[in-house]
Amino acid sequence: MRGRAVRVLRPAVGAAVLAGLVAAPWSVDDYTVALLARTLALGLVAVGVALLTGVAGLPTLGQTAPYAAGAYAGAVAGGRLSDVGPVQLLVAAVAGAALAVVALPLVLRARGVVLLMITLAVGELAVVLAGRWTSVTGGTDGLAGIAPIRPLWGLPVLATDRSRYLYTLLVVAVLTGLVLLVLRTRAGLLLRAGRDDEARLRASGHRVPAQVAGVHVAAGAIAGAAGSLLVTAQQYVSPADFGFDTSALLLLGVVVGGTASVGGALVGAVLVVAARDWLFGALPGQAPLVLGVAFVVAAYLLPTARSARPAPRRSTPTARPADAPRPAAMTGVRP
Amino acid sequence: MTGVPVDPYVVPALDGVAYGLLVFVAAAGLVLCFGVAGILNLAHGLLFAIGGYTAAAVLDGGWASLAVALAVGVAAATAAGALVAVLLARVATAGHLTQALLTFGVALAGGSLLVAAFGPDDPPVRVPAALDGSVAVAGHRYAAYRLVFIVVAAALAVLLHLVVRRTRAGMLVRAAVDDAEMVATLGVSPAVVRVGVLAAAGALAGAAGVLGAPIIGPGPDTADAVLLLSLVVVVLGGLGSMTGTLLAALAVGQIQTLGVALAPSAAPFLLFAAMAVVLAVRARGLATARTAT
Amino acid sequence: MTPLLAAEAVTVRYGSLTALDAVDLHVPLGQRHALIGPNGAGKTTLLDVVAGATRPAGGRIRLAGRDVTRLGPAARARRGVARIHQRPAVWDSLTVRENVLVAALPRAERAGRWHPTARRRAAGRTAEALLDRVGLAALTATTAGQLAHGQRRQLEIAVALAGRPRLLLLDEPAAGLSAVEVGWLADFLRGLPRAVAVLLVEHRLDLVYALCDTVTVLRDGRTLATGSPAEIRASGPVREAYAEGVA
Amino acid sequence: DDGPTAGSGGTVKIGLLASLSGTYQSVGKDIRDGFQLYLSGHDGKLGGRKVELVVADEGNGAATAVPAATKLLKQDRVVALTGIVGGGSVAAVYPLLNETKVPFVGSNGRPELKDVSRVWHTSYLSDEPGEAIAAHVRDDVKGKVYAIGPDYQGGWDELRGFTEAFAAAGGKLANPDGKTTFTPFPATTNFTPYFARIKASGANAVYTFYAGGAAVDFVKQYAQSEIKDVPLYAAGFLTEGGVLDAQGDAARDIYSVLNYSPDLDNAENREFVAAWKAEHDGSPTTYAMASYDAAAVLDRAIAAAGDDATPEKINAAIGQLGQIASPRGTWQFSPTTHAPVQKWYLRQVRQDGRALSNTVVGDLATVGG
Amino acid sequence: MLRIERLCAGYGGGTVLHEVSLDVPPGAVQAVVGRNGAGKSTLVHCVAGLVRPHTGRIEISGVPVAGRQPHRVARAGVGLVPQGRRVFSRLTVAEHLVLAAAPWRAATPGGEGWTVARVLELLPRLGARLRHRGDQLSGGEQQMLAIARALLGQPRVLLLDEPCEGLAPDLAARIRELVGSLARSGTTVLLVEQQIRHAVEIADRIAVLEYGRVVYDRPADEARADPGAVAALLSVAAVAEPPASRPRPGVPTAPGPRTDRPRQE
Ligand SMILES: Nc1ncnc2c1ncn2[C@@H]1O[C@H](COP(=O)(O)OP(=O)(O)OP(=O)(O)O)[C@@H](O)[C@H]1O
Ligand SMILES: Nc1ncnc2c1ncn2[C@@H]1O[C@H](COP(=O)(O)OP(=O)(O)OP(=O)(O)O)[C@@H](O)[C@H]1O
Ligand SMILES: [Mg+2]
Ligand SMILES: [Mg+2]
Repeated sequence: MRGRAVRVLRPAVGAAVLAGLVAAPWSVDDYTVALLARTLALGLVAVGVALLTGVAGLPTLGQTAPYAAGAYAGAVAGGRLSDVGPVQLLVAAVAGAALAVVALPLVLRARGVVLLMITLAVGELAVVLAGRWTSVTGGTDGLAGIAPIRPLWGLPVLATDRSRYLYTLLVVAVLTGLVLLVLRTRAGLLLRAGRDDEARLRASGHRVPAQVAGVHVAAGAIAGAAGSLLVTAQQYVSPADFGFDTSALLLLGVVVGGTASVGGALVGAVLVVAARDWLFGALPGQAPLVLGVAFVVAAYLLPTARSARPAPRRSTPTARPADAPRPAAMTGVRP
Repeated sequence: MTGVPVDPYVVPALDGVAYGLLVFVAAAGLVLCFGVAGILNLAHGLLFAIGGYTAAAVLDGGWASLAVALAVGVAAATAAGALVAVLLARVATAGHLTQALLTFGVALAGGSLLVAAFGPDDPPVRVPAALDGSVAVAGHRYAAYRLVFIVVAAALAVLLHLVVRRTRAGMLVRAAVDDAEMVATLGVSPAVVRVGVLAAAGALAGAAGVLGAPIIGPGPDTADAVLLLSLVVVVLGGLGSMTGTLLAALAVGQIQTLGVALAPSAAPFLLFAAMAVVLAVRARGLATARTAT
Repeated sequence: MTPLLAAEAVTVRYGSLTALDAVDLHVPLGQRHALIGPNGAGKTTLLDVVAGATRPAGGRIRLAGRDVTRLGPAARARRGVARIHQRPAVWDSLTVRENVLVAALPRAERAGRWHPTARRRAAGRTAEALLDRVGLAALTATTAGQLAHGQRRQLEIAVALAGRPRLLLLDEPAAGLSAVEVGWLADFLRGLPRAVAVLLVEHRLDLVYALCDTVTVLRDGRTLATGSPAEIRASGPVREAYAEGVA
Repeated sequence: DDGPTAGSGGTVKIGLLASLSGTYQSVGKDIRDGFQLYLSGHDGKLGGRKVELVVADEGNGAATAVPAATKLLKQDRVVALTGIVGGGSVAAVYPLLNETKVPFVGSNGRPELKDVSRVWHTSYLSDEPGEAIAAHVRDDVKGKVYAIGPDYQGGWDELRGFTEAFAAAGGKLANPDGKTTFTPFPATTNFTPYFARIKASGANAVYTFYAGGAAVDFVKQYAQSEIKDVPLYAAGFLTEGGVLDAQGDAARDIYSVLNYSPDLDNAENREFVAAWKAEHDGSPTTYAMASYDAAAVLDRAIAAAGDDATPEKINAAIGQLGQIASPRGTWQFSPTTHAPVQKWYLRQVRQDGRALSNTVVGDLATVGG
Repeated sequence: MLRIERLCAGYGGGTVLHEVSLDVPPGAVQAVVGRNGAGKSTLVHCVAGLVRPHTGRIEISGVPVAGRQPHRVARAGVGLVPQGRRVFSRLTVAEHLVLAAAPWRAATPGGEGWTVARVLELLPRLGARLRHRGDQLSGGEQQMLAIARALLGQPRVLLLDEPCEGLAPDLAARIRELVGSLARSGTTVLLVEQQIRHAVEIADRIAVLEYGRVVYDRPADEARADPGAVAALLSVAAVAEPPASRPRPGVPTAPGPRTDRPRQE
């Protein structure tokens, strides 16, 4: 019953959120709009995180790496190549995807917590690199004063918070929609199947490694595009934007949003990041306390918290194929 | 002194051992609750910090105060661990990610409460005077207190191994990770097992926090640093194997000391690069391990 | 004529335990071949080796004459090997229909249907037909994780068949099936096209004798005997090794 | 858009952004308290106007500083911004300042900036402490000095200031490659391997810069290491504020250079220290002093800006202030860098009654501009 | 001994068991048969406390246990051999045996207690695999381990959910004998068994579950006397169930809980 309610409510909530986001710049002040634009960029990264973690069952703490690659690539492209937004987006997405490709040998075989730690390491390495490659990244102080973009050739530059926000919103909406569409095809089906039982998927003749590589690269490209949006939104970029706390917050946002739901991840991450940013301004010094309590409460309210299904288990490589995951149906439910 | 050829790598290597063992002690609680019992407790660093702050508050340079600090720190961290267990009870069937959300929240909130109580500065920690010096080892000076850890860690590793592998309690914990319901049908409440594990992990973290205070923290960053290092070590060690964790801790120790001494310019990359490569290689190995020998 | 499946001197060791000791097995095209033996004889292990889930320490596996010993399970599946596991393995969070769909997709691809919708439609048709055949038509929209034990087995059979295999490896398909479903399973196996070879592991000897042309008895990782059901029934040593159940 | 103004005779809104949580919270809190100390000593008024001080949390760095600053500038519409612990945070907030045209009187972090027309600092430039002490170290040590510091922008600047001035003064570094050794920051908590290298280099002294937790670790481990007898010189932050308590005896005898010490003997400082001690435990730090001075700067600038104190006018007024009397001694803004031209002091950690404290043992160069 | 009264249970919002009532006297074997998905395992899980019933009573020796936590039910003397074995994959066989030997439980009334030695005598194959982990056992070995685990708990009420699944015929026969002897020594047994022939052989009573309802519940003697009855209920030709060709059972048409069961999220 709960499930049915969620299914009915989800599109309604989605529509309400979208309407609210479109109306936002005319109803709140510049501060909130600027904050929302930054947050939306992070929300797009969360879409990639949900794609990996929730849909494909490949938990990640390392999406900040392609995110950073995209941000710096976008910033550099903005300075040297073109001030047209979509061009920068494209460059950034390619950079993100390229970084994902470079990291592939590390992540391809790993699953579960091990993958989580590997991606954490990749993220940390990216931050260290961003901090030391001063000539491109401006070091730990970052790149400031990045020129505003124009949305298309011939259009004026986006000089106000509102216009930058609307551009960000548009791009995020389009890319998220694209992801949702792709997930409705067989790609989505296969990813979910791989999350449940990879060995069985292989035994049905599917090329699982190609699939895993594909989703990593796709998520990398999304994160890269989000990096370019971040640069557009805040016109500044520094390694601090890509620290471990960002990855952790993203992952938590995805969990709050319902793990396997891409739209939910977007909303969840936006909520979590906006709450944090807002709290730092509103409750100086108390933000961690309030945020911490909020996380505890969120964990209790999550629909997944009481569901009977154990977390999707990937059949551990050591387990015998004959011991495929135990029928969840057989683990009794205490409603 | 002058007769001994100055070898700049002796001390780092020795320190790597001591540092690795310290990391093992700090991670011991997490090995138990995450490695063995499969409960992802991101508040582990907080439990350690509780021990650390207790040490800072109680230690006055005498041996008696060390005993008092140990007792108080262990008790406080045990209670905090049990509290985490109670909070986790409602989300017990949910996956690691929900556990992460909850325990991360506890860590954030608890951490800021600790800082509110003890202030933002790193408080001074006073070691018993006998240990607060350095001793000569192979012609080099070395902090005496760090040598203590070699003993503590060895004892802890053996003890943990025995408890987890040989006692009924250890078996119950491992069984409950696999199938809590079947544990229940044996007449043991999985909830009790969970509380027990987290309380025990809290006790270990508290003890580590007190003993480690003269070296790691306490301070506002301690919890995060300890958590991250512990996670690295526990996962590198192969989740739940004491020997594996000990080896991983020693390796991390050497990377952080000898590695840094040998290649200082690569220092910022060393730990994570090594970790990523080791884990990736091992994942590859596991994937092909189904190949029977 | 080369047999469809030839396992030659397959050896598998787990530490000091030799689970399979130089086992030979030949399954010609279209044969219904049973593999029986006491618990722990190595039957599942042999299926693992044939399916590519376990790499043997020695020996080789040929499929239609080609050496596939080094190929992984996916590659073998694409060459027509499908299996059901001793413990039913399905994709828990997918619906029953989606489960079969996933398994039907590679086949639809191989059939040259590159147009995505056509491919999906073809796979969808296969799925529906199969689910109808295994008796799960009423449950197509149910999440597989909510199925009862026997229903999971029914589903896994449908999943295995969705790839239109040439060689079907069945590990105790009747275990946990009710009398009704066992009857259907028998009919169903009998009704399989002759182009499909079946390697059946089963402890219910009534089924084995009724369905199979050839029976191989395995014990402690060694082949004890291979022959027709009648020969196996009659063989003294086999009877002894496999106790009274053989009779 | 009329922009924020002080409104004639009404209140002025000042934004203070500092790390109130996270790694640098002790610095952030000093900054907040220093500013408030000035306010409470002046009836809550600056330039004769009632001040509404809006405080926001900078957190751990740019990621949290930007939204908080955005709030101060765009929602609260403050007429001036002060505080900010991290240089990275300042760089991140900088485009917002340009956009909103609000002056910033920073009291700590100061990154490399292209255009400082709206940016002022009451602290110092990161390379100045090293520059101020270099000549003294060369004279004092008469040998090779090992330079080591944390691997981030602040560390690079601090150490560059020293090594460049030191080389110019004819000093020689003991580092094998002639370059400063940088330790990963903030990851390094164990400095023993570096001490082994210093030992091997045969250095006669060490120059360093660390702050916060890393400073505690460095000093404590140094005192137990095999180079504990090698003299240690540092930028003052190594032993400043709360870290000194945590270091305890390990910090004894360390030399440091700073623009301030609580035992400076001048009227402003006596007043400042007395007021501080009335409200807080322990002595004020240079962070608190710089923030106190930031308030003083704003006090005079708002007064000079007159009734209609817009951000632009306040900014212009800051440029005209001239000499500023301060607990650190008199200083003034450099017209080019907008940072203080000030005197630096050599201090040593010594017993002062029951506690250890940084005692001024001499004047160093006047640096800035 | 074991009384189930008007038990309704299900998952999420759906109902799987409808007013199921069974009464098993001490020392009796109650067999339950039924088609796949009929609700047999759900019934067993309700008794064991793994599924909380919606309504109805479950009594063990007169003590109500419905809705109690599973470990409390177990301490009341209920042992379970679950469907699908569910052995602990990372514990060795020896460790399973140590864990299962519950120190707080007295021996079965009237019988000598189960000891590790006795269990290994019954299932010698386990003795040869003591150091193997649960996930390194063959299917049948896992089943043996599940049985051993339940026996060592000295149950007074034993729930067997298809205990012979995956066992070689000779061993399956031995387990069935064991069930008989256990019952004779006072253990109450609830046995889910798919092979009707065997169910009828060892049970004292036999019940047929269809779509979660008890549609037949008679002494086994009656079923033996009239082999057609049970089979007919299951639309199987005969109890002997030779796998002969017969009309394919169609898709279930009866209005049952299957189709309208809401999915869980
Ligand atoms: N991963 C493993 N590690 C160690 N031993 C194993 C492993 N897998 C199987 N074995 C052992 O190998 C032997 C053969 O196992 P297998 O599963 O092939 O038996 P089986 O013939 O299928 O038996 P059953 O009829 O009980 O299913 C068993 O004794 C089992 O304990
Ligand atoms: N966890 C669950 N969530 C939802 N429905 C479930 C769950 N477990 C079982 N069911 C449903 O309840 C019904 C009864 O299941 P149960 O497992 O009791 O059947 P069974 O009689 O034991 O079948 P089998 O002979 O196949 O083991 C089935 O239709 C099944 O789909
Ligand atoms: Mg088997
Ligand atoms: Mg069942």
